[in-house]
Amino acid sequence: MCGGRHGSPVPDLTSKLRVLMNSTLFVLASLDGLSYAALVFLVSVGLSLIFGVLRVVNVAHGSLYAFGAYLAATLSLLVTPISPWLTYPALLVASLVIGIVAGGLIERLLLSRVYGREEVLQLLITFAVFMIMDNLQRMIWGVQPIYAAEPLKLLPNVSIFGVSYTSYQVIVLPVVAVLALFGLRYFLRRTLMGSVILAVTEDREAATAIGINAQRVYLITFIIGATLAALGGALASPTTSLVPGMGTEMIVLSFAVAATAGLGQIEGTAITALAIGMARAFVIYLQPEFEVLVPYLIMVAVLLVRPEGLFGATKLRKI
Amino acid sequence: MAGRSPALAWTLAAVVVAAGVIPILIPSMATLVVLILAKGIVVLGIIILLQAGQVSFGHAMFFAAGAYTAGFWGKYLGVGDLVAYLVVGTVVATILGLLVGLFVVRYREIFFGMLNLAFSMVLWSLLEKMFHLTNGADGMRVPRPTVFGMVFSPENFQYVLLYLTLAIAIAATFAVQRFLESPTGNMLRAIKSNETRLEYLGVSARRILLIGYVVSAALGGIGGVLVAVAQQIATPEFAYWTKSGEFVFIAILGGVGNAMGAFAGSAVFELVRFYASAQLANSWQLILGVVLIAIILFAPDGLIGLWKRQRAARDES
Amino acid sequence: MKRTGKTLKLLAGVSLLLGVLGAPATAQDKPKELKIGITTFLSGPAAVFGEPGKAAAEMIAADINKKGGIGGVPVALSFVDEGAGGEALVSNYRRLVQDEKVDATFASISSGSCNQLVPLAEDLKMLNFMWDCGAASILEAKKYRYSFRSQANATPEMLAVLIYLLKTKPNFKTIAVVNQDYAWGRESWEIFSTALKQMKPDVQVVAELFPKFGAPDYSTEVSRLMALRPDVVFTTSWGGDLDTLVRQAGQRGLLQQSTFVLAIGESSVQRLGKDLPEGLIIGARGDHWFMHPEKKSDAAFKAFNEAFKAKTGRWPIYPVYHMAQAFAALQGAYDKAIKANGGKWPTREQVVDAAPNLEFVGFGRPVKLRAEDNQGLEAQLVGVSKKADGFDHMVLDNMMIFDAAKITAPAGQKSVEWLKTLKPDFAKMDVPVFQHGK
Amino acid sequence: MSATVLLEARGLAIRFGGVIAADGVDLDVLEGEKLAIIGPNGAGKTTFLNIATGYLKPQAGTVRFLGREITAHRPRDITRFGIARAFQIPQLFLDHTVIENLLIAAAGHSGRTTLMRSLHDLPERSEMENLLDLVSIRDVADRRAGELPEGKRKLVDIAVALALKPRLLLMDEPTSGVASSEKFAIMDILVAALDKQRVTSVFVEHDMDMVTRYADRVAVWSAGKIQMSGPPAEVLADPVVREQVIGI
Amino acid sequence: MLSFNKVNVWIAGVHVLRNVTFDLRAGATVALIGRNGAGKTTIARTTMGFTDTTGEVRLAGADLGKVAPHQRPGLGIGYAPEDRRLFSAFTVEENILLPARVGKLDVAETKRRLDRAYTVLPELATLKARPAGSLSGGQGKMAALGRALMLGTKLVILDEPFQGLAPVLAQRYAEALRRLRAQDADITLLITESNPKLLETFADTTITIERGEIEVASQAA
Repeated sequence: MCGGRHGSPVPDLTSKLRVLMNSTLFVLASLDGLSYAALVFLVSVGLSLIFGVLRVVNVAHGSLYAFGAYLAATLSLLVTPISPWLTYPALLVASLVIGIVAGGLIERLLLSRVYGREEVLQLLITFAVFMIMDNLQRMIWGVQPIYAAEPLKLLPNVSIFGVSYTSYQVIVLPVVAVLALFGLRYFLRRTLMGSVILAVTEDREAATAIGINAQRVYLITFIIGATLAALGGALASPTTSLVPGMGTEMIVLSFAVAATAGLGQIEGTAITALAIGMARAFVIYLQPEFEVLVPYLIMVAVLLVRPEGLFGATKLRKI
Repeated sequence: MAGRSPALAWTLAAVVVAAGVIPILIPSMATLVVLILAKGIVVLGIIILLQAGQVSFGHAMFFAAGAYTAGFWGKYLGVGDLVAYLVVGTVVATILGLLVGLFVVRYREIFFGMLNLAFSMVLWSLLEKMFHLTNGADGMRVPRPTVFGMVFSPENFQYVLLYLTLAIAIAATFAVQRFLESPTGNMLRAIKSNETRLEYLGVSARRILLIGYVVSAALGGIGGVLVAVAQQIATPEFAYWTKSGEFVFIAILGGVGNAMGAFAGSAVFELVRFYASAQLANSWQLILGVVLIAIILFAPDGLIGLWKRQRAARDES
Repeated sequence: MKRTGKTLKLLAGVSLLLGVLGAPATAQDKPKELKIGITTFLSGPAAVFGEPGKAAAEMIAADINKKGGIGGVPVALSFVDEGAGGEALVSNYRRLVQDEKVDATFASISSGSCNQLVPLAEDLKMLNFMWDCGAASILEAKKYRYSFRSQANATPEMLAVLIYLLKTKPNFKTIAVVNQDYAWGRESWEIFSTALKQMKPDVQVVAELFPKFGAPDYSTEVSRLMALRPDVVFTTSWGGDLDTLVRQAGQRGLLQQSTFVLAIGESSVQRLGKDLPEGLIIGARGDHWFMHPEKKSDAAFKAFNEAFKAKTGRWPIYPVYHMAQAFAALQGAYDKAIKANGGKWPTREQVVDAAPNLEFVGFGRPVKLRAEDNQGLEAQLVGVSKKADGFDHMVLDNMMIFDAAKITAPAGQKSVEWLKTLKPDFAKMDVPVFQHGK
Repeated sequence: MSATVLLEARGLAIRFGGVIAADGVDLDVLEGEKLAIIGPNGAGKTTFLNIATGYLKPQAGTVRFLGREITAHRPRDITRFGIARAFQIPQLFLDHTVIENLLIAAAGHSGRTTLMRSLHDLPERSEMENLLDLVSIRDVADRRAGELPEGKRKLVDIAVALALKPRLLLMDEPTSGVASSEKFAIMDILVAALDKQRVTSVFVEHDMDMVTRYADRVAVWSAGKIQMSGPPAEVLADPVVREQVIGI
Repeated sequence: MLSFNKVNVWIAGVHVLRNVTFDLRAGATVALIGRNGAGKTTIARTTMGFTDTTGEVRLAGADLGKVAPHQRPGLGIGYAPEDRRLFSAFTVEENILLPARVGKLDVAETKRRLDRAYTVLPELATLKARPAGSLSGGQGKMAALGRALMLGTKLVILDEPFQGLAPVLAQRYAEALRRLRAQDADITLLITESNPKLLETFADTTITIERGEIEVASQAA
């Protein structure tokens, strides 16, 4: 119907594959995959962390991502006249504000009332939050696309194989993601709060019995997870138009990444995000029609073989 | 299951009468009532799975399978018959349910939900991407079918569709109620409380769940056909995860303990959305979200539970 | 049983309430008001068109009423959100027609909605103006009695852009497309590429990219285009998607490397501001531009634009003008029908009978509703982006205005079939050119 | 007594992390006997039941039932071969009533998974009611299993196992949680029922009085091995057993 | 030290503790005897605040009902739950030190308590760098006791400590408890056990619980 390119994808694909392997396109595609993976990782790891500790799948996670993006853009536009460099702290402030205020409210007011209740209720209460936040976002920021690219414009472009990339996307985003990965590792493995979170995750009652306030741990964990989602949004805001519904896709995508990795697996999430990011970029080069399918196909394939995810572990019920 | 109490039977009768009569007084309600009933039929399927403690966040795929059966029929075979749509749509959804079910019944809880989600998103991507076959995001037109070979005018058709849907809804409700009371239905509930013991009775929990899954997929297909015919269109949105979320939402809203909950929830959901999107253009999601939270926090058994509780309180005083 | 009685009472109450919502209006006598139901996007990405459209409708209705209404009857508007999903849309459309008893509807923005509502309008015998949806196929597949399109369809819209490209940049050898992956993106490319193959067969299509609708990131697409170095990059994307594409391409120098054609970019010019460079070819889905060169001296046009800017903070974009055309068509049809009816208030059928061959003027050149297929014949304006003093965004320069009759597929012929009959000479048609401010 | 060997375990070995539960266990269960397994808490007796019913796979060794290897089979297959199990922590359908628990078991046993007939109308109903009488819990037939006290739940659990008409019944501390005053009465009833239905039984037990009174044979499980087995009087008199297992 | 007054507990609709009343003096070694499911663990968990309770639970006169569960250990209660339940991601010493870090004990106090734990359980010193997940049953029990001792300055609750221990290990565990007793005469020890004979010689007080009710409460002077 259009262009006749869709007739026989198979021979077409092999020739394209050869082109990809033999050329610089491989590097280019990898770079594109990297920046995408960085954002996806930030959001997914927040989701994974929340599930790992609270055992709640946070459907509102994508909304936190969107709120992070919108607030970051608003603040950026606000501070740009003062000094464009202030936009960077603005991104951080926006994520913290959303993480602490929205995340804190969701956990305290809603989730804390349904712990121990049926899984479907926990899931649905975050679904309700998703609907509400989606609506609030429209009420607060309206429906016109918002764009605040100041942070990205401040940095020079870099040229790789004659193709120009913004250093924001190929340097800043991956660096932040790596920092987040190692920061999170350090936090969980080396700090008291991290130990406390791990203890509550493994055994809430035994942890309480040594004086740990599990409620507080849940709150803090949710805030960290929410902040990571908002940070993902804030970092995405300079690169994309903010439009209603931007969080809806992100939710499923981050589900796919987190579930493929195994829920609660931090390093696994990083590897999976990278794999899905790369796969997506390659597919855009090879067979762009299948771009949307990639994460879900990977997820289905992985879960069918390893239901607990690539890096997860199973448990046997005691009888 | 409380399907036998006289009060509920009377309510059922009242609802049936209401669903049948209101649209005659207010013609524009006819399609809305069809949508309410059709979605209620889908939600019956969700309720079946919830008996086993499993929540599918991808059930919209069966809904879409039914809807697209009608869509493909219209595009490739021309105007068909509603009965044929229903039969074929149900068969397609059932087969899809069996195929997907063979995989997903090995999983429980969040993994069950996730895998369903993934499968439905694959279907959604395909419907959206296979533009040449499916017309992409704009969806496929479903021309008004004949019914038992008879051609109806638009005005009459909406009533034919309404009463047919009502009949199917009643039949489905009784069938589901029956199913849940059957040994298999009870085993389904047993999966929720103690799957290990079920295995120790020599029963394959996976097989039981698969039966429930296929039944619920079939119901999804029926609902999909009806909605597509009522709206004269099938779009990829039908398979999107938010649609699955809606079905689960409706199930919890109505209350999962009883098949009637599906229709109570569906009615409230659609009416709120319908009137809110008409009167308060921009806040229907907000309103639905708040209603849902209120139900979860204060009326965990849903609308039906709320109603029962109120009755009990009144009977005591 | 006590309960049942109560339930029935409740139901009776509900039905009464619902009945009140739809107050009846008696036909033939001059009604108290003329009700118009409008479907438009108030949520979702397409609200970038829907919100301005709604604002325009309110302004125009107020203006009509100030002048005494249509045939002496004031108009009243009801809006329905296209973004609330198909079920809600269909249900609400039925409610408008059956309960609120509207006299005419303007539906819709999205071709998907039109596909859904046009047959419904036919079922309900409701006069409907497709006020913004562009898919040619709707009216080409079937002849409808009650629905009319008060603007062009995608064929002349794309054809105008293509001819502009061929006239201004005749030597390009390679082209790539980046369109949203849904019906509009696919169909507009099919029209454009089919015509391109006829008029300039030597051009090579080097990439057909259809990123997902609402995609947040085009990095990979941009990288690929930068490596491929096509002479021309064509896109019919709009809204946030177009903004993202243009900005991501701009940041990485792609806009400087290739000639970009933003086939419906007029609606994004103001929003993109300084991120839009000079030299991009910009189409407008009609002859729509708030500085329409042939309307410079039209006081009503200027006043409307000023008022719109005062109300919304932005100059009007094409959906605003499309809305104005729908009102003009409705008013025209009523006036004609009243005249035909000897000055008496016409029935619905009489108004519908008056619409074919109607000519009306919105804020551009006159539009004619072709009798054979109810398709509107609307001129097309295409220009190129240029900096101008006094604007914080680009303006259009080197504008060409295409005559509707020349570039619209003849009635009874399917667009794609017609396009396949075009010859390279077709692009050599005479088109007036206008400079900015002159 | 040269009875047939019903269940035959050879060289079973399994460990969890640092805990050795079985380390070369050989054990035979003879047709018609009542075998008691005693040993310190947590020594691995329950693990044996888990292996014998397919819930756990041993790291080494085999289990045969009536000469057929069942080591690699799933619990539901093994159940169908004729081994039923009662649990230490009762495994019931807590949202169902007691009679429904039994009816589900009966339906599972008969394979009657019909869709259109109510569970309550199954032909096995009267048989199941008799079973309730047998373990003297008829009075709670219509109570939700989740509401019952632990002791009653244990009995329901055993009744559910009996509903499967097994050839071999494995019981994990059948009377723990039952008031000591009722223990013997219940055990008397249970043993009578087992004899009547000719069910071979294995029970893990801590209470030596129960072992003395009801077991035909006792096996001592300690440190991952069967230390000795034989008639109760003989085994319980052994000084090592007395010191290490009974704790006197 | 610890007193229950008409305590009732329901778990998932089941009446697990019925009007349980007892009073333990400071320095007592208490054996809480009962069958599986009799309610022993529930008494322990109720003391820690993990159940929905009616009635009164007091520690040294203070009403525990007003103290949040996570604040109770800070009052001097050490609790070693059934099945050891160490945090497998940490080493033995990290497990033992975690309560002190959570409770923000100062360095000197932490050291004092750690020393006490190592004196009572000398074998822990050789295990301290091992990951908790790799311990055998007996070693795990020891580590769990060590962790409980970091908090248990007034009351130490041990839930089924002997369950699953080979006789030799049980012996060693009992010796550790004797060392604790010898070192700290005022501490109250509450030990649950299903085998009444096991603690006969060790405990000075025996509480027998059957079906959620205290049947015998004998207290030596």
